[in-house]
Amino acid sequence: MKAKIIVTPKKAVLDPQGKTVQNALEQMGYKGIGAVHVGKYLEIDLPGADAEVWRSQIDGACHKILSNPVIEDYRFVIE
Amino acid sequence: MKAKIIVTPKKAVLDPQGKTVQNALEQMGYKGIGAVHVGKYLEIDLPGADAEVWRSQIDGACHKILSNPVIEDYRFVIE
Amino acid sequence: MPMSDPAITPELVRQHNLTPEEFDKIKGILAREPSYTELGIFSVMWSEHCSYKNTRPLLKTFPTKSPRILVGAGEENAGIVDIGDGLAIAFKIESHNHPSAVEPFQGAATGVGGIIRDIFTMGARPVCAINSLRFGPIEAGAGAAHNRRLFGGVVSGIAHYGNCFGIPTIAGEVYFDPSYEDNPLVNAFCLGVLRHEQIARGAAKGEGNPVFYVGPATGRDGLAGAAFASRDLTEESAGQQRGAVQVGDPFMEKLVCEACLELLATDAVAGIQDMGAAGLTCSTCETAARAGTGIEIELSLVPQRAPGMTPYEIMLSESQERMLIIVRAGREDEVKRIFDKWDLPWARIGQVTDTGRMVVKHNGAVVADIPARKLADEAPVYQRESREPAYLQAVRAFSLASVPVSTDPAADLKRLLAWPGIASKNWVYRQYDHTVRDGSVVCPGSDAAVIRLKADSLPPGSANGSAVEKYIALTVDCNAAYVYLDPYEGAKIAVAEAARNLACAGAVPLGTTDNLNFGNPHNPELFWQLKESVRGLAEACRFFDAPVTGGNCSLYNQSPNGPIDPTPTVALVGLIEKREHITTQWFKDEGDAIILLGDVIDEQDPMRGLGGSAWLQGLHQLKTGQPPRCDLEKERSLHNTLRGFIQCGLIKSAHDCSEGGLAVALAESCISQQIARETPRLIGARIDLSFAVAEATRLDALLFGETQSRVIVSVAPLDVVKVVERAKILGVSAVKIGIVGGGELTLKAGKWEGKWPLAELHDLWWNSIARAMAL
Amino acid sequence: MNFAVLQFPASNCDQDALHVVQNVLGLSGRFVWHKENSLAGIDAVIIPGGFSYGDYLRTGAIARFSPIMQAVREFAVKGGPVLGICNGFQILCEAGLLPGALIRNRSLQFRCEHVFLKTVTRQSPFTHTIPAGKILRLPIAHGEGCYFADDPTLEQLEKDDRILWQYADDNGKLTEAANPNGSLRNIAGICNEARNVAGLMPHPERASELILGSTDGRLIFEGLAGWLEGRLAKAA
Ligand SMILES: Nc1ncnc2c1ncn2[C@@H]1O[C@H](COP(=O)(O)OP(=O)(O)O)[C@@H](O)[C@H]1O
Ligand SMILES: [Mg+2]
Repeated sequence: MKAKIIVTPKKAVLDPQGKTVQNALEQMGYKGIGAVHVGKYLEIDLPGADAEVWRSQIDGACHKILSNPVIEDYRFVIE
Repeated sequence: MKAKIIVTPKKAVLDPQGKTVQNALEQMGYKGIGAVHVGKYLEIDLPGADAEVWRSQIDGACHKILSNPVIEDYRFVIE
Repeated sequence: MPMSDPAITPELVRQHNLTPEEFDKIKGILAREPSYTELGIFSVMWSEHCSYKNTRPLLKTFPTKSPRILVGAGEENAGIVDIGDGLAIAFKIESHNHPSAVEPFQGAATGVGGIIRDIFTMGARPVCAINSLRFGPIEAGAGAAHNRRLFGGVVSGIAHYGNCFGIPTIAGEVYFDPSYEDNPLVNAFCLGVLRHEQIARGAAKGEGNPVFYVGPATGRDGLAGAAFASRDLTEESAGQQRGAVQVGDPFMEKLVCEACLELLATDAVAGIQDMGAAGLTCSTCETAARAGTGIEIELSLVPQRAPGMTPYEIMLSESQERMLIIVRAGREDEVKRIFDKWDLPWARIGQVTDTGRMVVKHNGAVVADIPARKLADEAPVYQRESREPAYLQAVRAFSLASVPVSTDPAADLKRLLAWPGIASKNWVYRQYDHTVRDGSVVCPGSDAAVIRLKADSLPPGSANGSAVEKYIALTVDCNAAYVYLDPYEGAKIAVAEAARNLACAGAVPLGTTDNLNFGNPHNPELFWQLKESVRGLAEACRFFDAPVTGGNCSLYNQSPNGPIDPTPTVALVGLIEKREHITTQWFKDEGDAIILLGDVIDEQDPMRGLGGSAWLQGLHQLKTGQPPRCDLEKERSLHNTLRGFIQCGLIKSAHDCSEGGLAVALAESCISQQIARETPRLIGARIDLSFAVAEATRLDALLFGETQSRVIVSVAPLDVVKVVERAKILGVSAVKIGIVGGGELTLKAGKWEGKWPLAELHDLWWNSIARAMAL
Repeated sequence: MNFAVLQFPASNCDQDALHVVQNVLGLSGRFVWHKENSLAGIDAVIIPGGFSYGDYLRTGAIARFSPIMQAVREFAVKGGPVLGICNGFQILCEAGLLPGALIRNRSLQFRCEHVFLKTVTRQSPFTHTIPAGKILRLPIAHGEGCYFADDPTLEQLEKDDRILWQYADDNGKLTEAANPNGSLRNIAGICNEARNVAGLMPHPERASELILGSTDGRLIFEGLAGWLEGRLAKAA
């Protein structure tokens, strides 16, 4: 079983990396694409098969250390 | 419509960040968790509603620039 | 006026940190009620951060003139000092304390970005950075884990920004003390180089000249950050700011810097100003005020990142890496060409007028119309009440009688070297690129850093073959424990120590930039600390002929746990005439003689140099006692004598005695040269202090007392007599205390003898912060 | 002899490299902007350090698509010498002109300090004049300098004698403590099969003058200049 976590910059926060990648893609000829956002992806191996045991722990970990709640949002699934 | 891309370090590649996160989680009391892997998540806003028009372009972009095949794997969905 | 603007109520005025009297003054200036946008504009411009309303009378007492000063304190974004041969340097320090408390990485990063912009705004090429940091304790205590996170975040934020921009971060200081818990200090300094004729002005000159906005689009980030910095740090104020964290983009800054320098070389620019604190508001009204003109801008032309931004938000945003450029009419194409070359966004947003007013329109409708000068220069000024703090009575009453004489000074030295305040800061500076730009002659790790300036240190457009090399020394210092225990004396010592560090490197002071980090000025005891500190700084800067060229005030540094220790950080910049005079702190050759310049102990100091010392703090958890005194005359003759010796080629190493006293300084001279990764150069010393045992009265005071005005030098054996005799003639005590050599440090004082293997001392000193950070 | 120093957005060791070429070695050189697409008249290319495109996405990932890189590729194919320093090394790997990749330092921290390097082979334009057995002392300054390649690639590099420099201690021993970033096999620099394209993480341009504490870096530039002289003479 794995927790799969996606951490993204908050909407209101500047994402210079996303902007730079967007410009690069446009210059390479990928015309018409919209905004790009770059975040983090984490995969955590978990023992057992019962997702529920882990849900609140993973949520806590996301909040406390895996993301920076001041500038990032996160979401996750356990599967 | 968005392309959602996940880029992960290849199995053979050192992932010191994953290891560090794993240690940090264990120290914080998240006992029993397994390996952690840290990758990248990219979201690209796309115009239109037809995912098929974009699929091969996004695949090309992933292959050419958004990931480095020497060290990374990628996967994506358009939705 | 936009329909959605809230009504101006007394409550709203209060939320904007404006007093009823200030609000009346605003109404007087406008001859009507302000609009919501105008209220926001006044609130940031009249915040302490932008207007210095509580500190201006004090700042006026600083010495600010010397024949070398080309642009003085308060005139522009940074002061400019002549260094000869048509060359000049611009430098300044700035705080980013509250933003770093909220988001350490981005807060510190944007602090670095802000000060770099202040420098290239002057037309100078930024060539080095330094920083001064304070955190709560990182080793033990309830908050240690949090403090480590703040410390680690701040350091990587500074590294991220400076490294990517490509500026060497070559000096700094770091202290840990409980008073900074939850209110860390992050002071960032930048220095740039230019030719005299390249000085750019932040003035909106020339009626009809177009006003350009360059750099990334404006978002809601850092909304009213200047106001945030101008009140106590509380959970509530931090919470508000968290919603609007500024994110730095050093990549963008590098491009903006190169493009601006390239543009300034074309002569198409009439005025230029960065958008720092208070963003568009500050840059428009200040440029107009300086030029005595007016300015008119249309907000719909301002590039915007977020949809639906109100005029209020656009005017108060502190989005980073933006510049305002006043272009000479007819030269617009040059701006466009250069900014397009660098793929940078630009927009023409308005023009200079002759009305003396700052007029802001939004889709044609006027949303603000304010006399620029009154807004920028006529903020209220307050003489705050001051009262000597009550705690000082206990400080003065404290005597050494209550502290047992050390039973194991050998162990004390080891503990002091490992104490985070004294331990090597390599954990910090190895994360900073300090060798980029090919000019770092003395890297972090010696008393002062030294950089060389060469032709490519200059901005473009100065190609005239005069590639004279210059050597600039830099240091930033402040022992805030001393300042807490005696603000006047402590502030003097901050300057004296900085000047001493420069002297040790072989440099003559050129100028000072200071950052006044204090608590809430409405508290009379805290304001007294500020007032007394400024008195000490002013006196010492005058004394060392190091005029203040600018600086920054950061008040309201207090968390619910109380105020920080008063911390007037002092950055001094000096000039070294010849490359041969550049001197470092570590011992060089076996057999050299070790000489102490200065008094071994201040016999008139009842605390024997232990008041406020690292020894009392680190080993006894006591921050008390009257700190050592600094006799400025004595200090100055020490510096002059030392520099004279250096210029005669007599000195092989020079290291000043500061925290931890003689013993720590000696140990550092043995262990502080780092050849390469994991490869220190350790060189021993045999010291005999027996001659001073009686004077010192206590062994621990002799070893660890922090009597001021002392430097340890090493000289070739043949030069000993010359140095000692000449020093005496010049009125500086000098005594040979030992010899360089061997694999250990040995120290004899009467019957007592201490002996330390160098590798062990080095490990304790070099690795202790890394160990604490791994906890 | 004409050196080109490439300039990408946020290259920041470009001036340093040109300074060494012009003022230390007394050779001629000029900047070449990333939007240019020709290297006409150029005899050697230096891709300098820095944070091209902010190092966003991956180091060197975006720079490799600059127009000038197509010209560099053609230049290299014709045997022209190319030296990538730090970010330049990263760009060359991303561009496929050198094998492998540079990933985050194992410490996860940026590192700026001096290191010792063992020159593994003198069979290259960049190392042929370095005295045998001499340990070089050069500064590093990078956050992503951990050299990675899969095992077959590493074997091939060794077999072809294409590892130019390795992190070592002051005696030339390849220890873990001497390795500042976790690079596999302590690799600090490599070259391509034709041996005319090389990359390294340390900064020779910051160690080419006595006043900066080391002149070891100069050996690399001097070696390149000497080799070029031979090449140009042959062509003439
Ligand atoms: N502590 C200080 N000592 C000397 N000058 C100061 C000090 N604090 C501020 N100043 C001067 O006051 C002026 C206005 O402050 P400034 O820092 O320019 O505001 P901003 O934050 O908008 O750049 C500057 O010239 C600055 O150098
Ligand atoms: Mg300013």
